[in-house]
Amino acid sequence: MGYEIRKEGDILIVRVNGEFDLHVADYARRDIDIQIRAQGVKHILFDLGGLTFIDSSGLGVILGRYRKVSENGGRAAISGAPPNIKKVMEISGLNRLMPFFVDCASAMLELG
Amino acid sequence: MGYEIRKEGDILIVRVNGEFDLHVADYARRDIDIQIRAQGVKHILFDLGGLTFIDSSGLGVILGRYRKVSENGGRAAISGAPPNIKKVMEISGLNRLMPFFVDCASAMLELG
Amino acid sequence: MIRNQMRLEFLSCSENVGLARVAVAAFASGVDFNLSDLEEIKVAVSEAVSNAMIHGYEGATTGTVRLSASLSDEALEIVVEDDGKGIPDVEQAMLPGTGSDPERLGLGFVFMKSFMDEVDVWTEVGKGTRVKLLKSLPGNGSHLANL
Amino acid sequence: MIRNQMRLEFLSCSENVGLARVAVAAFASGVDFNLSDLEEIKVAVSEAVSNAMIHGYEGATTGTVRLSASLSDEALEIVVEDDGKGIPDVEQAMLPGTGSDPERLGLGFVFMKSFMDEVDVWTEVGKGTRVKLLKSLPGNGSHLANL
Ligand SMILES: Nc1ncnc2c1ncn2[C@@H]1O[C@H](COP(=O)(O)OP(=O)(O)O)[C@@H](O)[C@H]1O
Ligand SMILES: Nc1ncnc2c1ncn2[C@@H]1O[C@H](COP(=O)(O)OP(=O)(O)O)[C@@H](O)[C@H]1O
Repeated sequence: MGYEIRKEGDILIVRVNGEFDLHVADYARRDIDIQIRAQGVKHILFDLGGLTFIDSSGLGVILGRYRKVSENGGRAAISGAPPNIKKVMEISGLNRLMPFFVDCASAMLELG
Repeated sequence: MGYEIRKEGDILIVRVNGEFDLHVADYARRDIDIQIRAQGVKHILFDLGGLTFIDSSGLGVILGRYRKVSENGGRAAISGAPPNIKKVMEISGLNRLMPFFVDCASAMLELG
Repeated sequence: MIRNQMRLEFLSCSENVGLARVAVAAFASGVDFNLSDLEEIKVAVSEAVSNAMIHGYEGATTGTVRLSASLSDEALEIVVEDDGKGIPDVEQAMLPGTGSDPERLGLGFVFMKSFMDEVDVWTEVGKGTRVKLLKSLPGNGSHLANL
Repeated sequence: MIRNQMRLEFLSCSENVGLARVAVAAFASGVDFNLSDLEEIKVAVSEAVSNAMIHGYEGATTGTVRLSASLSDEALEIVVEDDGKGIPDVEQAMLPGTGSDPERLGLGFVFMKSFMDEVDVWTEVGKGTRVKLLKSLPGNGSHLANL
């Protein structure tokens, strides 16, 4: 449950576990934005390997962070999304805005 | 979920998986009694290795079958009960009526 | 102060016992109960709801069972209610092994009492039964509630 | 014919969105929906309940959200209701990306419509909103319901 935020080079890696809904969204949005500023990162990677559920509140957080880093010339990516999560993301069109990678390592290679 | 009933020698082995509550109890009671008669078994073994929950409705089914086989000189045993299940059984005193075994094989040795 | 609250109403068919357990577990998931506390709460809820179905409505699946849960800073309080036949002698009913059905252990109330910090019953014959189950929050002196 | 029925009421705080999902999933577990159907139902419920909290009650945690579910031989019907601010223009609100909040996708209704067989909204400004979500049971011609 919950999420972990860490920095590698100029990438902020956000791992979200469990259910990414309204309840998690409110906290996650705030914490990620604080870290983007504090860590001075350029890109953001959402590691969704431990995610079991997402709805439009969770997707909204991802989209909002995508916009934020894009404004500063950075990029956003998704890694490890399980099939059911990927499906919801595809309906939302988020997959047309940012690339999906099978795992964290290959996403890092691309962003880094 | 649910339960499986099979026969080995003169032992009826009932494996209950998932949650053993009122809903499962009604069906399980009937099916086990049918099989005790049909298979002409003497002893009964409840294999609880896949159980995640039990309450007094589930325990009632076990106690009732214990009584049934006892009346005909048979014995009843429990195997593989996870710690949380064992705790509930101990409060019920069922552990003073029938032996507990770590797994199905050792229970079979004892009953057989 | 009430921190959260829910009410759940369902038909008295046995598949809904699991629904009641799952709802209470989800409701209590915000509290740092340990796994074994949560297990015990589930057993207590299961007993109260099963009693409403088996005894209150005598197995009829058309009755309504009401469950409410509220969370304060001190405790989780769960109330299970039926409009069934009621209990003529509550004291006697709460003793172990005094149930009416040989296929039942007569341990429902015993489990509720061993697993919760407080169990209260209101009942009226022909009207229904209301069982209140209280569990003190971790670090809230649950030993005191047992006095 | 109604096979099962439940009603759940809870406070409009965001931790209860999970409670609503879990209760509906447990309620629907008797039906042989496949895993992906169940996932989709959970997303739809999550959207309707989140909307009641964010938009209906504008984030206040003291409102009450009511959810009811009933199961017939043909379909699972879920109704999510709030006594919040209501929607002035439903048709417009149901279009993708027309939400008021830049942090939201405006896809709540789009998800409900893609994942359920029927979505109906009743609303009155200043009174509240009621969203009915219907999912046909497997083998019950869910393709027809989409016509
Ligand atoms: N909701 C209820 N409505 C009517 N009678 C009840 C109710 N709950 C309990 N009882 C009575 O109290 C007795 C003891 O209940 P309990 O300790 O749960 O044991 P059991 O359910 O195994 O009989 C029951 O046998 C029943 O007669
Ligand atoms: N229960 C509700 N009460 C009031 N307004 C609502 C409710 N549900 C939806 N709305 C309105 O409809 C719009 C579209 O909703 P939706 O498609 O879920 O997108 P989002 O929630 O991302 O904005 C919302 O922005 C809101 O203005």
